[in-house]
Amino acid sequence: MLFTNAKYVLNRILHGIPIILAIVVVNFFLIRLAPGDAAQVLAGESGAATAEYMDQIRKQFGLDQPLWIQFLNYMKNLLVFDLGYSFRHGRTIASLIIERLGATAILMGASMVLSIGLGVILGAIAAVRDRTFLSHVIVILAIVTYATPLFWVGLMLIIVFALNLGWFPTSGYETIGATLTSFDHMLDVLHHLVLPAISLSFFYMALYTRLMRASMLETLGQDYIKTARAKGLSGSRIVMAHALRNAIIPVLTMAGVQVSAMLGGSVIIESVFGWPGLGLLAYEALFSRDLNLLLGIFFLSSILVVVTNAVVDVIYTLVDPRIRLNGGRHE
Amino acid sequence: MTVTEPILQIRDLVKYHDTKGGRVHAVDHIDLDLFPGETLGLVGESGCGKSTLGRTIIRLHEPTSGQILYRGQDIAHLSRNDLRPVRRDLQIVFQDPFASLNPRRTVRQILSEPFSVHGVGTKAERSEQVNDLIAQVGLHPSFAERFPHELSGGQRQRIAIARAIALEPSTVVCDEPVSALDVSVQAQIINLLGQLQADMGAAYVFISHDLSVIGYLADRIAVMYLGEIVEIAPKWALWRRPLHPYTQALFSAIAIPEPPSKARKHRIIIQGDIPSPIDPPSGCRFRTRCPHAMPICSEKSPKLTEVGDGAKVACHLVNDA
Amino acid sequence: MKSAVPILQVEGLRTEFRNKRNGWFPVVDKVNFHLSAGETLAIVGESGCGKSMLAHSLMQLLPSRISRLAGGIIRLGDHDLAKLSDTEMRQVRGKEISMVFQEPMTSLNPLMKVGRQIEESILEHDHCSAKEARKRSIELLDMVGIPEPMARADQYPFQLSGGMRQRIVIAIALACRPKVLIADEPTTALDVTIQAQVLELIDRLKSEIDMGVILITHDLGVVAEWAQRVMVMYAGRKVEEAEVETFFSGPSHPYSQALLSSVPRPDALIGEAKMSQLTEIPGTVPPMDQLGPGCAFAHRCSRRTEGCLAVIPPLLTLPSGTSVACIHAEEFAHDRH
Amino acid sequence: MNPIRQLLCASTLALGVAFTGWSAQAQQQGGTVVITTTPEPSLITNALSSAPTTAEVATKIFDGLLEYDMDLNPKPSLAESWEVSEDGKTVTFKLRPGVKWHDGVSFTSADVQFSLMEVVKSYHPRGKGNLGPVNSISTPDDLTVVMHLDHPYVPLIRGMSSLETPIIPKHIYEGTDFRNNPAVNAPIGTGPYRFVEWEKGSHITLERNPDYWRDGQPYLDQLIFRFIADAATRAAGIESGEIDVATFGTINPVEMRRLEKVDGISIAFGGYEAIAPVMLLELNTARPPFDKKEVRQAVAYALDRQRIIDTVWYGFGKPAVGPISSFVKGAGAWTDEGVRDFTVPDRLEIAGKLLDEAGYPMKDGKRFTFIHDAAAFGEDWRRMGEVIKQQLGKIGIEVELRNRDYPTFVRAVHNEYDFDMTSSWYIGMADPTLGVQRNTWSKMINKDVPFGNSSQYSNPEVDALWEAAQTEADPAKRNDYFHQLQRILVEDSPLIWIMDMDLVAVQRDRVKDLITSPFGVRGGLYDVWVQD
Repeated sequence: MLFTNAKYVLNRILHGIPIILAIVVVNFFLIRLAPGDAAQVLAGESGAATAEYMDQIRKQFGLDQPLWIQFLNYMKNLLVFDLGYSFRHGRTIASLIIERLGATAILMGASMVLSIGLGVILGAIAAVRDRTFLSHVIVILAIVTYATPLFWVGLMLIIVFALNLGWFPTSGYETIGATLTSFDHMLDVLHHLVLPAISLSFFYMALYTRLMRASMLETLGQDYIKTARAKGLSGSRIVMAHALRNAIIPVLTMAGVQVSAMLGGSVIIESVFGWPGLGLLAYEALFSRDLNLLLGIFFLSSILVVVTNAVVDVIYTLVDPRIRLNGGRHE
Repeated sequence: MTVTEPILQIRDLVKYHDTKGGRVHAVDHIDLDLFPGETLGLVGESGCGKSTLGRTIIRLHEPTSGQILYRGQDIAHLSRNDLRPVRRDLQIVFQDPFASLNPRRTVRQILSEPFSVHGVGTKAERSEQVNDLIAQVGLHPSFAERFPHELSGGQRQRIAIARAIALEPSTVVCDEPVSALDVSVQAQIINLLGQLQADMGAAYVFISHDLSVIGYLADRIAVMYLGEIVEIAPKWALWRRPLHPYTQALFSAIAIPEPPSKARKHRIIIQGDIPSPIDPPSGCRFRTRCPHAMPICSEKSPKLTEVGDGAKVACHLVNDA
Repeated sequence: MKSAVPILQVEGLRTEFRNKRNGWFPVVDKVNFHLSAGETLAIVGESGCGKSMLAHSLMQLLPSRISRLAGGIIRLGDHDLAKLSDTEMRQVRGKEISMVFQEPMTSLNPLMKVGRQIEESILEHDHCSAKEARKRSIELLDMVGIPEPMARADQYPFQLSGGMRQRIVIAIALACRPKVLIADEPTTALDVTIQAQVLELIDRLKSEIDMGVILITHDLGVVAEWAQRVMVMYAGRKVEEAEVETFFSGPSHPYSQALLSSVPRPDALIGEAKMSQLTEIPGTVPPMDQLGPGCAFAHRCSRRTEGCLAVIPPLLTLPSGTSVACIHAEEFAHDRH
Repeated sequence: MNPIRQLLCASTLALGVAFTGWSAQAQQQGGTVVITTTPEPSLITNALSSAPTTAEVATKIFDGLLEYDMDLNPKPSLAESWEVSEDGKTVTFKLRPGVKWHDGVSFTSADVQFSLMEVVKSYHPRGKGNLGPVNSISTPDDLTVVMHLDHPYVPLIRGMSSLETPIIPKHIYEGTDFRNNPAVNAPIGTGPYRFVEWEKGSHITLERNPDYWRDGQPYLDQLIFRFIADAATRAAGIESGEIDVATFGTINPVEMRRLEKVDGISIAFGGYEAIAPVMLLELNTARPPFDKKEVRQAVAYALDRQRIIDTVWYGFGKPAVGPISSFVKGAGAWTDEGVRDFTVPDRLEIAGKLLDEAGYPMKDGKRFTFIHDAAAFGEDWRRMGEVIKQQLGKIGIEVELRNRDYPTFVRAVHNEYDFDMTSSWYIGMADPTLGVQRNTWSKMINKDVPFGNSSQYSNPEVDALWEAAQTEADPAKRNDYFHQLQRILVEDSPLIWIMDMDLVAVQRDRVKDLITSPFGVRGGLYDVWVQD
């Protein structure tokens, strides 16, 4: 089965390649529609540039070449996974991205786990205890959370838990300047991770709670739940063994789709919490017209989305035998 | 049976669906005639292709190959436009009347549609025609202004029937029209269909899995199994002497509401499940469940052969005897 | 068979539902019947007549938020099910009284192997080892006529046909050899040839385990072929109960008569060019929270008299042994003979 | 005595004099100060870039030849003394002996020659301005630097700070592609702090340079720059104590006023004397309606500067009189004498009259409409647009506001000159020739170079005065040129100077002696210490 899954994922990823290439091509030209180039931004920041200085920068960045040559060069380099060079940062784009990837991965991973975990639990409780006080509280909470802007949630958490209670740091990825053992360093990162991860997962948790509740209510109304009750099983056994797994499938589907959206959300959260991740890098790259870097990040994101969807599909097959045993083709 | 020209002649009709799992042999080389004013019952179990056949012959589905001669004209591959004049003559009533009626339109709007689509009559005339239709299917005139969800299942099915007969079609395909209804309502709809046919003279292709219902309405009955017709005969002939083992089993499986003391003693219960229409058995498709299967059955596909009394059977047991 | 001691006795059963204004109205009322081991009692009626409610009441599977058991006795062996706590009822449910539902395609958990779904029931009630449960589940699969039970036990429902699934559902219901099996329209969703297989299976197992079967159906043909006694329900009440032979020779209640004559009977029309009209029952079953005084069937009944609208007719026992709830029952019986 | 020499002699008195503390308290050794700044710089060697945040980091790592006191008088740094020749065309610096680069290599005159001529002059955007007529530098020995000028150039001595002309190590850079040299982002300098690490997107860590030539300094063990994209989070950081210093622009003015009241937090005024920032509006003089002087004057009259300062900038600044900031008063270039005063009580009537004369009579309460492109520097600048719109509405001028993202804004306004009015600010620097000149000198009308003379103001008289000031050796005469310039420019009003900006920082009170230089936090910060 593992082999089948690996083959399946590989297959999915291969299918993703043309999509990724299309995204790259579209992005390349789309990005260049934005007015202003990196030289102007740099010159603007310096506040006192001369014409020689501008020419020098443009030549160095390759901005003096015609667009189609820039494009051919880019694609040629992409074929050997060379994402180019960020002149602004004076680094290769690959190294910049790799450096930031970890932080974003940790943030997104934690947020996914939190939002799916809590969403599933809360949604399930709301459905099982339908029309009780508890379920009303959860439902209202989910609606409010769903409607609250991400950055606002982030700031409120900072004010309450970092400023007033002082439990967590206001921002950052680790305690700077501290020399810690690897275990203490891990704890330190976790300590910094708590608020941003909660903020980012808030909206999605609400989404999954609502979805899970609806799905669970539907599942609890299914005939096989009645069969389970007719067997004389206890309520908790019915929920755990029969309802939960069935109800979770739509949530998984949604989670797969939401990965790319969450990447967008992480831009906001990373900037609010000074979390040194990809989102923040992309945000800066956009405003400094560091187009190669932006393209590199988009390229990576599209790969990430394709891979995540493949992974979600695998999880799917683990949860739902109908997909696994038919090799992804049912009926 | 009166000797007239058939209104529909189906010749070597094939309809395959390509699905992810493979090619479904829904309708596999079928020949069939439908005569004016008759009711042809189409019976079979799920997956036998009876619904697909019903829909294909009125061109709701595009046939894969073969001919559909409507009054001598082959309509099997006509374009949408060329098909338009024929359309009004070929109507259908579905199993689930709720799904087939637009929930946002009143009964009047639903029933006016066939007239406006085919440009029949003025607005005032149409309104009059709708009133007539409603009366014809046995509903009170006030129903015209109601929405489908305000009607019971039986009433909705009456509206669906009214829509089908609005333009006085020559052929109506009734696709399981009473399966979703309660016994008492089922009787009402069956009676209504019978009466409308007597009034209008339309030919019915009546599709059902329930032999009792089919037997009640049909003049001739075609029995389908896995995309093929295995037996076709006038009702009385079929009832008196079912020849195909599958037909025999179907008849045997009908539970008749009569005192146990009067009931038939011999009951044939055929074993096993219906094979997949994606990969039907070789030779005779019924052989895997047939109590009389012989070696030849797996090698050769039996042809539908005339056996007298206007009956045709496709079975080596009968044909080669 | 007939003389056997009843294993299930139901007396004065009343089940109520909550209406929109928080009041309660009955959906099953004053229902009495009994069931013996080895016997099949059919319960018939149109949709909405209360037959399914009755079955769910016996199992106590109705949602507790909007329904309640408002009276009566359900005696099964030593217990009165109506008096059991939820926990006690859970121990009875699936062990002493089981149920099979209408829709085999959806009655099984799609994500659980079918063998596991059977074992679950055994483990819940018999506290045996997992190995023992596995062994018994395979025996059960074999008993309900599933070929290669070992392999099938490790399959998922979607890999099985409708008929096979219904056999699994039956195996689950019979896992603990219950005294009573309630089959709620067990073959409605199945093909004609499969329907016969399943009904024959239930009939065979009935004798094997020596249990009583309550067969809920709207198909009078099925009743005639597979049941010994029949109970007709209308608007939540029993309107007629009779031996099958008696019933199909001539039912006593006008509703029963109407039902029987509205069924198409192909065999009766052989040779005729066109059929005659089927008997129709005008109108529909009235909603249970809108019942007036008197006989609930009166407004659809062709033999209605003034008296029918006054009081709810009591159950009378006719000389044939049939009980019937119609004030005119004796006259009709007289008319017919 | 040559006036320049006179000026310089005063400061050479400080030669060799050990630094005396600004505070009465005893400095404590050790500790860490965390500074937040924004945006994160793209490189941290300011010889190659004049970006403000680059300089904020780099000035701790690099030294300049000179430093300045609060009155902008030069002080020794890498140069212990300096001397200007009689004709003003030769300047000789004597270097401090025993100074070592962070990698242990000795610092020599060759480094100075290399830094100024090879790197700063061609790579630093203001290099040409600061070094002006310096055509060559000779190095008679390891500790002597001689600059040869085409003509006398007074601003030279004012531009030798580590902020403007940092000295970088020749042995690291020589023969390499300067911009792509790895040392650009892991710099080696002679300054008080050494580079440790740069965690992109997060922080830069510097540590105490134990071999710094100022004995016993710096006091801090570590100096950390943290980069946080969100202004509210930065404010929260300083409030929670995770951040000690927030540089100007990192916290909204309104937040600064709130934080000011928080215990343990205060606002650090001062430290921008040598930066002399001025906030202004630029008017496009090449097209109507601002091609008419009367219209420009009318707008200058109609704007209530104090109100803008109070409502938009929360009082962090004072009304500007003209192009030259009053902060450089000490050097004598600034004046308000004979400069048209727009803050008279009847300014709105005057404005109305000017507009009538210019041919924009009031019709239905409206005279004309133009578009204001608010500088894409943040929320405050957009809000200032709102206030301007409201104030000009009073004299019948309708303002449409346009807000765009930074690169779009720069291209449209400062490269294509496609605008009516825009807001901006500039660093005036210690000498007007260095900072103020570029906005009104007609040679700076160049679409390829943003933030030059974008209003396309061209006045031969003004050009002549700017050019004269560039070569004039006599400070008094130069100041006179500047005074004339102020009168003419304010009269013509191609730009409307609104405010002399207070480039204040926010700091925790544990940080002591933060501001001891006219560059504030853009100085070396070797005096800073913490009290815990």
